Amino acid sequence: MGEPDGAAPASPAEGSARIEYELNLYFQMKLIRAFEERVSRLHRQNKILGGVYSGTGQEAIVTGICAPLRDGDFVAPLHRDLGVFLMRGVDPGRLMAQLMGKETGLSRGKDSFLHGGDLEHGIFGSTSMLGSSLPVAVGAALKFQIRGEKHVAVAFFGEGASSRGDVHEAMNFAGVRKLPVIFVCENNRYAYSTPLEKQMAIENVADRAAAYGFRGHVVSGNDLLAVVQLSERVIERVREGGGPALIECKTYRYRGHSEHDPALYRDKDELIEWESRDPIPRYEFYLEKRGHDIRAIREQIDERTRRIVQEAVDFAENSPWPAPESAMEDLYAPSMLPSSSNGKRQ
Amino acid sequence: MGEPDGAAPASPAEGSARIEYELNLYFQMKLIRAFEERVSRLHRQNKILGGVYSGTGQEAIVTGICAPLRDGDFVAPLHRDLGVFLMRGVDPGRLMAQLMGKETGLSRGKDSFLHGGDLEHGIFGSTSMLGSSLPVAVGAALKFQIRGEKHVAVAFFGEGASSRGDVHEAMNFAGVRKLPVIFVCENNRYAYSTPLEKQMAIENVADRAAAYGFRGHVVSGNDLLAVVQLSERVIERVREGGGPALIECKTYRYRGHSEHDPALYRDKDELIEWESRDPIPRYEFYLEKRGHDIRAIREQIDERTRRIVQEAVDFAENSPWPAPESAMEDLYAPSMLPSSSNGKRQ
Amino acid sequence: MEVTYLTAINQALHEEMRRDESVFIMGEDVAELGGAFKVTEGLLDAFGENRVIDMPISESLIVGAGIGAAILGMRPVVEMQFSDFIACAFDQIVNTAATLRYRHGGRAACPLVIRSPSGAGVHGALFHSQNPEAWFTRVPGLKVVAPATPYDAKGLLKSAIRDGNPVLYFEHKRLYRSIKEDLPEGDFTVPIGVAELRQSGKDLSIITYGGTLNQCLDAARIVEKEDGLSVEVLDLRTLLPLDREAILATARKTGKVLIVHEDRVTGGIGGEVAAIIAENAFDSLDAPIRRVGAADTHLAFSPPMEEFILPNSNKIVEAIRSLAAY
Amino acid sequence: MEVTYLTAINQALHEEMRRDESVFIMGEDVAELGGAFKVTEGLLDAFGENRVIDMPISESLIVGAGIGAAILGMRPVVEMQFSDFIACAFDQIVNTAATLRYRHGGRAACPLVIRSPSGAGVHGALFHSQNPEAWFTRVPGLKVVAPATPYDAKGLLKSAIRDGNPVLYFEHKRLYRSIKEDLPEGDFTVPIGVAELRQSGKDLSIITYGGTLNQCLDAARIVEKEDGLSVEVLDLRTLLPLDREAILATARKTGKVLIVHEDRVTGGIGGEVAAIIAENAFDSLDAPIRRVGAADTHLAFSPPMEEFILPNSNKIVEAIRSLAAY
Ligand SMILES: Cc1ncc(C[n+]2csc(CCOP(=O)(O)OP(=O)(O)O)c2C)c(N)n1
Ligand SMILES: Cc1ncc(C[n+]2csc(CCOP(=O)(O)OP(=O)(O)O)c2C)c(N)n1
Ligand SMILES: [Mg+2]
Ligand SMILES: [Mg+2]
Repeated sequence: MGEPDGAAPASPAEGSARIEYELNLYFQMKLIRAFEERVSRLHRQNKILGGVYSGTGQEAIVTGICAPLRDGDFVAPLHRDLGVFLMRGVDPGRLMAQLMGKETGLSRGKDSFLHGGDLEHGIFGSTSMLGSSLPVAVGAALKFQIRGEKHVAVAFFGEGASSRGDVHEAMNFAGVRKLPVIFVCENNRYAYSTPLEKQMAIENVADRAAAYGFRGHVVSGNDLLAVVQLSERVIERVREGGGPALIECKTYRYRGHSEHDPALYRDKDELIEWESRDPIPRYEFYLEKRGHDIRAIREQIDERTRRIVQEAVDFAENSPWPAPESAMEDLYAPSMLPSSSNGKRQ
Repeated sequence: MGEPDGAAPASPAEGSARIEYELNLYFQMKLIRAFEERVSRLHRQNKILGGVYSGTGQEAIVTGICAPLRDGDFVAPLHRDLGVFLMRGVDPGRLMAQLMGKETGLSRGKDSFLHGGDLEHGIFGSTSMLGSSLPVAVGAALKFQIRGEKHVAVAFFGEGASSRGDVHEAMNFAGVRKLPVIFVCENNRYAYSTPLEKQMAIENVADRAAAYGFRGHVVSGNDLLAVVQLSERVIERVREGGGPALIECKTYRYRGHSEHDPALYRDKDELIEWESRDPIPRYEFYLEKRGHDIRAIREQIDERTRRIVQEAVDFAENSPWPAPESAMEDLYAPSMLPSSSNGKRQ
Repeated sequence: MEVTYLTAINQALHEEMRRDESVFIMGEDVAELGGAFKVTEGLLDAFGENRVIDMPISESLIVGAGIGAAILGMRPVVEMQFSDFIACAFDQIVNTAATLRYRHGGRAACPLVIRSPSGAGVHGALFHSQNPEAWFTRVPGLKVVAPATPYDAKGLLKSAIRDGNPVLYFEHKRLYRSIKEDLPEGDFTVPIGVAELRQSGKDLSIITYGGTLNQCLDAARIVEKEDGLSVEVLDLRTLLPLDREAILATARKTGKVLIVHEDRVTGGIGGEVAAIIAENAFDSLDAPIRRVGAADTHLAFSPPMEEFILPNSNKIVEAIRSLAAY
Repeated sequence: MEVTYLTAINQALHEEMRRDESVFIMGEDVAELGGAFKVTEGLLDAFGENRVIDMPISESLIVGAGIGAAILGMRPVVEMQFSDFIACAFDQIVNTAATLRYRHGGRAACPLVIRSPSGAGVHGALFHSQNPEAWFTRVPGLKVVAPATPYDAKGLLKSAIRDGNPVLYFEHKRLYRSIKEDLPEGDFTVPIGVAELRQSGKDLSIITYGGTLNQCLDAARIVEKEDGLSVEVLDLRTLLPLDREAILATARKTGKVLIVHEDRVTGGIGGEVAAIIAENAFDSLDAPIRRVGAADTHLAFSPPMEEFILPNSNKIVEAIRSLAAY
């Protein structure tokens, strides 16, 4: 298994490397779950002041999609995709510090939750404006194409965000230029309180790919194995110049829209139904079928994730606040080249 | 045939009324052609100062789509759809005055070309921002639905405009609410200099309807009979609550993007090909097959349209300029109700 | 009855929808949820799905559809879930709505209200704290209001709904539950375009609106007590059109003007107000026109920075003192 | 060689693309057509389809994609076909681009140039005449420039391309072919953030930029000849950040300030400039600060109204005289 704060290794085809890879995915998924549960708790304890959007229940998606990614690939996560940061090897302590607004966080306290991004790990800090990150991911893919780099850009978005005009503009142009970009829709059936059928008149967001001249895929977002198998195949094809792809992952949001939301607009039965499709036991069952001693593994990993998360919390809590005046920093980058004159004609 | 400045009568099923209706469509198409050709000429003579966007070659679309419309229906024309104004019974003189910026024009000289609109005839004056009129048409359709009125809204747009996010947002919501709106794409293969294949990776804009849960139709936009037959059927269905529809009319822009544009980026052969599909001779051929003396009719109608256009030009040229200070008028409507107080607490 | 700022808005919506059938609501999560802040609570039950409409996440469409319905005589009240997202509907507001009547030569109207919860001080960070009002105060054809009290929140919303034009209604989300006021029974409105003198004074004038009104009043109380200063406080309430008479009257009266808003100093409406005064009341001025507002940066998340950035009564007191001493 | 304003821009693009492989162009009709105004003419032939890209009609995508490429080290120069359409890309500019570095804690940069042909006086009417600059001068993280001469057009575009931040570059379309200037051989830049004194004077200062600079110089010549007035003319050139020193220096020197821009008076950057002066150079002022700009309405189409709305040298002369007589 990889280091706790190391990025998941790219998917090896088979053998013991494959086994290690599969176990690492399990570890990653568990780490995300543990991390997010702790975040929710910290929010209840008023230790995280900003909005907290839990991806609990959707871990298989970020895990499975990010698994085949390489250094230099570009990812624009959704507001619920804290897991992307962990999967790509961002230090959990810095991530926790980010959520608390500390100086050691990704944005140095400037912004909250996931808006900090971490370009060193190829993670774009999306704005709050849903859908607006898709054009950006397309621009990253355009850069890869122009420069002939074998990288891909991945843009996550919700089925709610799919209604934004930016999503259309981005997908259309990606289709025209056959850009190396993968659009990943996490369809969790709700956008805040708004159910699917008020958001769109069709069943699958993936069907929209046809409107842009590329392929759409539907997969169970709660089945890590299925997501990984699909994403390995699709990302490989996109990387090799096959043009864009749209992957729709059917899933469900366990918690409220944000931690403030009791989600009373939802049916209890629905939640029970979906919790019974939880990605973690499902993947454990797979590992068991593969002959692993899942009990022992679970125990060991629970211990490990607990430690990692606790260390992250400790790091974040012990980190200093940013200096008040640092609010005026980081607005502008220095110019690349000095200007040659004072602007007076010589 | 209807009065020159009267709206086309709603389509009668058969008999002599049908004959008259079909002849009137011919007249309308010819009037649009004559009017637009004169407008181009006036532009060359510097008598029209603003941008002029000719719809010559595309007359069958506006004629055929507007034919089944009724009073109270709502139309948002494209920048090339001067014909919509004539079809809906706007006085040609006022329309010409509009293009010249005269006080008697639809916008009293405030705006140029088609942005004036004429809500008395159910015509929305679109802004220049391509695609932005589709949400507006959807809002009109929403009003019809909320109020249970059997009206439809029609929004014209180019295949270029189809790339705008607003188009997506509008179609998606129209699908969700099953609104009485018809989206009409005039696919003339170019957006300014940009050819179809740089605009989209698919062949038919109409195929996008499936992404929104309603039906898309493709029709030759140079075949008036085909457009009318389709639009009668589709508009009837939409009017009766069948939900939105998308009609794509395949056509071609004869002239440059605007009168300033020599359109050197196009192949000459392409133009010749498409001019040979001109909607007017094609429809004349149909009328002939129907047993009409097309020569006589043409002569008579040419004479009539010439007269109407000349009268329009005379009216416009003899109309006064708006007063300079009237630039400050028409910014705000009066309030519906007086405020009850000066805002101090009683 | 004493009601919060939030309840005042909710009441206005209820009452106007009852009064006029053409009033209806569109926005994200406004129906069953009653809005992210519960501003539209109860409306779905009272008026049904045809008049309280949950919309897809399509800000441009929400405003555009509002325009389409408004042209045909409806009076839509649309909601931006947070005012920050208004940037996504920018074209529809500044181009389609603002020019609508003008480009139709006066033969059309667009009675549309766009409600936007705005403002900072709630740990909202960059995208849930914005004060976008000054983007719109430079656009003819629009009206812009920003109430600071429950009374004005209710009265201005009613006026906005009854107005014949697109009105941007910025409600400050920090005020939702933090201020209360006893409102009169029965229908009342607050006219658009009329500022309100919150406190008379003779030494110095503060011109403010929205989220900073109470900070200004606090500051005025402090300097009255501690420095014996008599401060006049003018609440603009409407930002477009500005109440120039009221602005000039207070400037002429005291000769010293401090403009305060939560919006950033640079590009906030304070610049426009200062320019109006410097142009039209120059002879009455006894001191530089000063501005206090958010620092010229984004609304950072971390509390020490948020505190640094935002105006507060201490910073206002300081500015008053330096101006008084001039 | 004497070149037009338009050619100066075209030269800057050619030279920067030659200098730096990471510079590339995106926009509607920029490649084969060479742009609606021919500003990008010849670039496709010189640099090929991978660096001069015709885009679909998707302003938000055009800017957003520019941001994505810029983050990864490219230096995109994107074009809005007319600056009016920038409203369609508003969110990407003010939210994604302007906050990018900030929300990444300083560990990211967005070296993006957005070129927008702006301005009135060419019978463009409501949607082909706008001056949108002041929507952006209130947004930290952006820079905004508006050159008034071929020299500055070239030099500022080069600086913008070499800058590490999103720069809005407003080129005035009335100037494209109407002004010419002899440009020096070889590479030169004009620094962002530095205003330029176009003419020294002692009686009165005009502060202006972009499309009205020449009108101001004409007016200054007229009043010099006819009234013996000595007028100082400061060309801001950069609108964000403003050159406060230069603004305050001229205000302190002459004591009388007239601000002129083609943008509307209300909400134009003149308000901000006036406020800076009224706050920081109050003691030096001998007269009210006056503003001349477009009337507070939309840019109407009909020539008599267009004339009524827009500033011109006669209106400026009048303002100078009344200010001088104060
Ligand atoms: C443009 C925009 N409009 C509204 C919002 C407010 N908002 C935040 S999350 C959300 C729901 C998002 O739903 P979806 O895209 O399905 O993602 P999910 O939260 O379900 O993962 C809304 C409406 C926003 N962030 N951006
Ligand atoms: C949002 C926006 N971007 C750019 C333009 C400039 N423009 C005007 S017409 C046009 C081409 C339109 O093509 P299409 O939609 O196919 O309509 P057509 O002119 O071919 O009828 C362009 C790019 C515009 N008007 N609006
Ligand atoms: Mg969702
Ligand atoms: Mg076209």
